[in-house]
Amino acid sequence: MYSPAVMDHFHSPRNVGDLPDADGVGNAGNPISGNTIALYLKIAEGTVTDAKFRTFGCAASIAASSMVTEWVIGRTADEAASIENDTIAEALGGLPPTKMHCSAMAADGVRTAIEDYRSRRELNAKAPKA
Amino acid sequence: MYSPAVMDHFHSPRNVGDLPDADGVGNAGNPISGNTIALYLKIAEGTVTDAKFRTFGCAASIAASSMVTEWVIGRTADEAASIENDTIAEALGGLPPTKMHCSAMAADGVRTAIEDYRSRRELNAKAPKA
Amino acid sequence: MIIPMASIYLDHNATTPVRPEVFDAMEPFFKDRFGNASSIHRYGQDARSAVEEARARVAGLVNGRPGEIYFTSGGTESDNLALKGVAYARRAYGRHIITTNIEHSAVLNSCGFLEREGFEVTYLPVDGHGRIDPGQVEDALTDQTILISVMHANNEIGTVQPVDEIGRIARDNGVCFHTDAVQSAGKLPIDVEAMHADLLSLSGHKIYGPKGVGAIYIRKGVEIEPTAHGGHHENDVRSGTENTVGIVGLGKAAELAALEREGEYRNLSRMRDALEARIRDEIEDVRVNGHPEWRLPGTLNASFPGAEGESLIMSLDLAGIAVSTGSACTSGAIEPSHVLLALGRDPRTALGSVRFSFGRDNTMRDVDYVMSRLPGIVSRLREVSAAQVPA
Amino acid sequence: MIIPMASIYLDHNATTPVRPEVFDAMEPFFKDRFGNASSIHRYGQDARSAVEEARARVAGLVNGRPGEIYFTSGGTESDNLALKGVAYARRAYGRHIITTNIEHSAVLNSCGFLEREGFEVTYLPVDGHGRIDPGQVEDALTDQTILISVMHANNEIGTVQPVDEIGRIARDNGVCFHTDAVQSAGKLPIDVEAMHADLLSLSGHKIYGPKGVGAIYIRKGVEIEPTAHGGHHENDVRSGTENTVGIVGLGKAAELAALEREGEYRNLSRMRDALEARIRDEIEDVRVNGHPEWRLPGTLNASFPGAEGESLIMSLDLAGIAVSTGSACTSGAIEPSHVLLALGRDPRTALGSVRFSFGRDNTMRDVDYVMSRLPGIVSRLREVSAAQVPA
Ligand SMILES: Cc1ncc(COP(=O)(O)O)c(C=O)c1O
Ligand SMILES: Cc1ncc(COP(=O)(O)O)c(C=O)c1O
Repeated sequence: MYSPAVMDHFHSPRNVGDLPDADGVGNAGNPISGNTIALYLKIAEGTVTDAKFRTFGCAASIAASSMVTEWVIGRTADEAASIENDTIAEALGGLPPTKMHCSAMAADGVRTAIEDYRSRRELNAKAPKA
Repeated sequence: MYSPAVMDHFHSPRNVGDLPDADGVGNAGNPISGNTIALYLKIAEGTVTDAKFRTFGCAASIAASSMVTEWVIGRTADEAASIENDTIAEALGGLPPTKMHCSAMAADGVRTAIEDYRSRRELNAKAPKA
Repeated sequence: MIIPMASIYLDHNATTPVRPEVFDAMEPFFKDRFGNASSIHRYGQDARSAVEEARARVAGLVNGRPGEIYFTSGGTESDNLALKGVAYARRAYGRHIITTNIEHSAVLNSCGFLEREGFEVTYLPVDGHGRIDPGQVEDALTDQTILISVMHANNEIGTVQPVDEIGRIARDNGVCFHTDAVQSAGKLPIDVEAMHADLLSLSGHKIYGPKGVGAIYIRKGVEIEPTAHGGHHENDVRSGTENTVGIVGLGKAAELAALEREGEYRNLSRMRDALEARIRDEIEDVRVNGHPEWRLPGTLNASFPGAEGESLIMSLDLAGIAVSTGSACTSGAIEPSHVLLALGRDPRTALGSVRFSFGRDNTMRDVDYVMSRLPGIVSRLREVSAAQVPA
Repeated sequence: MIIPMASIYLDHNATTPVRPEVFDAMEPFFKDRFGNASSIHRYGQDARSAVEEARARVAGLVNGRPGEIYFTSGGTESDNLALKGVAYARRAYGRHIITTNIEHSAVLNSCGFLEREGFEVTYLPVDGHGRIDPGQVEDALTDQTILISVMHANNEIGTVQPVDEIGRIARDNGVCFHTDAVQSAGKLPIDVEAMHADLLSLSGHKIYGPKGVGAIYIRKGVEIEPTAHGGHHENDVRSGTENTVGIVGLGKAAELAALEREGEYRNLSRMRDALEARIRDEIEDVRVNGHPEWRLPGTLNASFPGAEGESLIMSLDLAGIAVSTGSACTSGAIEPSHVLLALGRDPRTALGSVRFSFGRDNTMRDVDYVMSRLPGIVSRLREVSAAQVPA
């Protein structure tokens, strides 16, 4: 059913946790009746330096979440923002068709976190210097 | 499916043939699309002395025909005329429900033959003495 | 298949292995006694007598007469035949059907089809333990009602319905009563007379018989439109060359189920109760789904909020423990169980549920092994999801 | 079962024994690899992979894609699903169906059901050899026609229909084409592309696979209303826990059938032709039913006027030879075969007919043995019925 990479990331997920001082936080999924991810990013000089996640969901969602944190660390915010749904599925060695929404959720998490990061910066830029 | 008695009478039917000098002949069954029997009786002093049959039909019909010839020999015409459908089936140790029409056909053959016998006698009685 | 060190099967409500005695009964019919039961010659007659013997055994399991048992391809077909068969045969009398909202999808989706064909279906809600009150059935009756279909025991949570009373109401009102006994067979006594059941569904592979064979009890005199039309097999109720091997296997399984049911009941209950007690004891924030008393002996459905069901199953599978989320998942899509939602669980709690279903091959040591792994797995997944676990 | 000295099975069109290779393929799935193919855990995944492997094998037999094969409980269910499934799914486009008057009862009685539900069915007549002319199909088309169902080869007389041309006409007119290939599978090449078949029925027990399992090919894009609603198995076309054992057996049987078909063809033809020649030679007043060329290799249907069919069968059975009248008789009632009547036989000649159907376990010596008994049996029964036998 699942590729070895999925099973590996599901069984030993990387970067589980949260970052209290995250620069961007992305929430995605369906909080009422489905899988959800909370993705935390540290971003320094436009580059992702750390990533953590919390996911409620099936094995594929957890694996995709874990994989996406590995994928995102070291990328620029722009690269991260342009993540494609398939990228994560491919990195995991493929997902069953009925599980493609899981990699889509992880990708959504990244995009939302980058949006959050960008809107915080705009806010900071606009904020009157103390 | 069939009782040993049916198989016996089917495999070694008694009294197959015709009686050219029969006193009564009974035809029964469905000559267009089903089983048929031709039953020949010799009757002397109101008692059946010989019986023969020809039957086109399934194993149960042949067995019932054979059995009915054995049953009828030695009976009076009145006894023969009052044959019940079940009599033959019982004598055969039972028939499957879907085959009860076979014993009915054999009984019909007897009744028709007795009718034939009686109408011939009436005819004879009425016929002007030569 | 790579079997891990442990291999503990706790998914007997999904399917069971074929018992050795059942396999031995079936074996001659593959190669030697292979005739078509409708053939006249000796190969056919031999198959026919085996089929009729099996029919008598199945009749024995449910206290029906052999002539009231018809063989099908499984529980799903039996349910479809009951629902559609009665609906089509009786539509001149009315087009209203009563059922519950926790039936198996074979019943629910047959009802859905019938709704699209112009029938009206009332889906009775259940209480927090998954039970309906016979009074609800009585209230739902209209002069258009032709059929009541209420399952004997639920496959996901094990809750047992008051079928005797429901059957009584159906009988008193001249309405047909069907019960899906696929899960209760072999675990609870089944008596079509006590239940006043007019139709009852069974499946082979839930009682250590083969897959792909089932049966339906149809009370003499109950009219039914076949769903499989053809060569007039099974007294014109279900056409198709008789699956002799499967039928013989079902017959043997039914015979053994009837014989061993009481011992099984005690055995399954003991293991299930032990697991339930330890889960409640050793894992925080657990909810058990189903009725505390009116429940199948071997079934334990528990919610572990914060841990998602499929992840729990995969993790347990990696530890050599086979369980499921409730109904075998065919779409791969994650959807909260309609049964757990019907109990009033919120969708996320419903998603965090697992069904343990014991069988005759389990022992108390399996309970110990499960408890050596389950608490760790639940807390690991809760850690991943950061669900708030009360301290 | 008391087996007489000889035991010669010549009823392979009714059913076949399970081949040893097929049995061996199935055996592990009873007790060890018994999982529910829809379960997530390893037992389930293991069963799933076996089911998918079987699907690919069946696809190979008919030149379809695995995703176009759905497993059913047999030929009858496949036929019902094809007819009713397309009729219900396409009724918005029209309610007219074209078939022939010599189809298997699974097709004919599904059509009968659909007629009662408001569909219109044209039953094309066949010629004296049991064949239809594709032109008849063309002429019967109306703008209401949604489905054409013509069997590939007839079970009673073996006549093969011009399905390629019929499929072409269906395709050209945007009408679905179903063919019942239950009898031709393993005996003739089957290619859903050459046939332009949109649906095609198969059954396991006719090709040395198990009873109670079949398959239907449904071309991608063809909509179908299921006849078994439930847990969305088989891509929502056919619900019910997958009969893994049966499916694996069907897959193996299909694989072997595809491999060995050509050799089988020669072998069966040789035996059949030998029997046919000797019957014509050694028995008076015989008629062979079916097409002289377009016929299944192993099938010989012959009428012996004056001798009734069941009596012939019973007599042959007593001599250790298993044959049948054409279709396995389920009612016990004697009725002339609808197929033989359709050829124009008078009812009594039809009643005096026997089907010999050869299989892979037969040899030329079986032909000799049959001919050592058959002439005597025919004349004995003719003597009992006193049919006029030409001198
Ligand atoms: C309650 C219930 N009804 C019906 C079915 C369907 O039976 P089958 O899988 O034999 O089609 C099942 C099991 O899947 C079940 O648990
Ligand atoms: C041509 C044909 N179609 C359909 C069927 C029905 O198949 P099954 O017996 O597997 O239901 C048969 C055999 O009985 C057949 O010969």
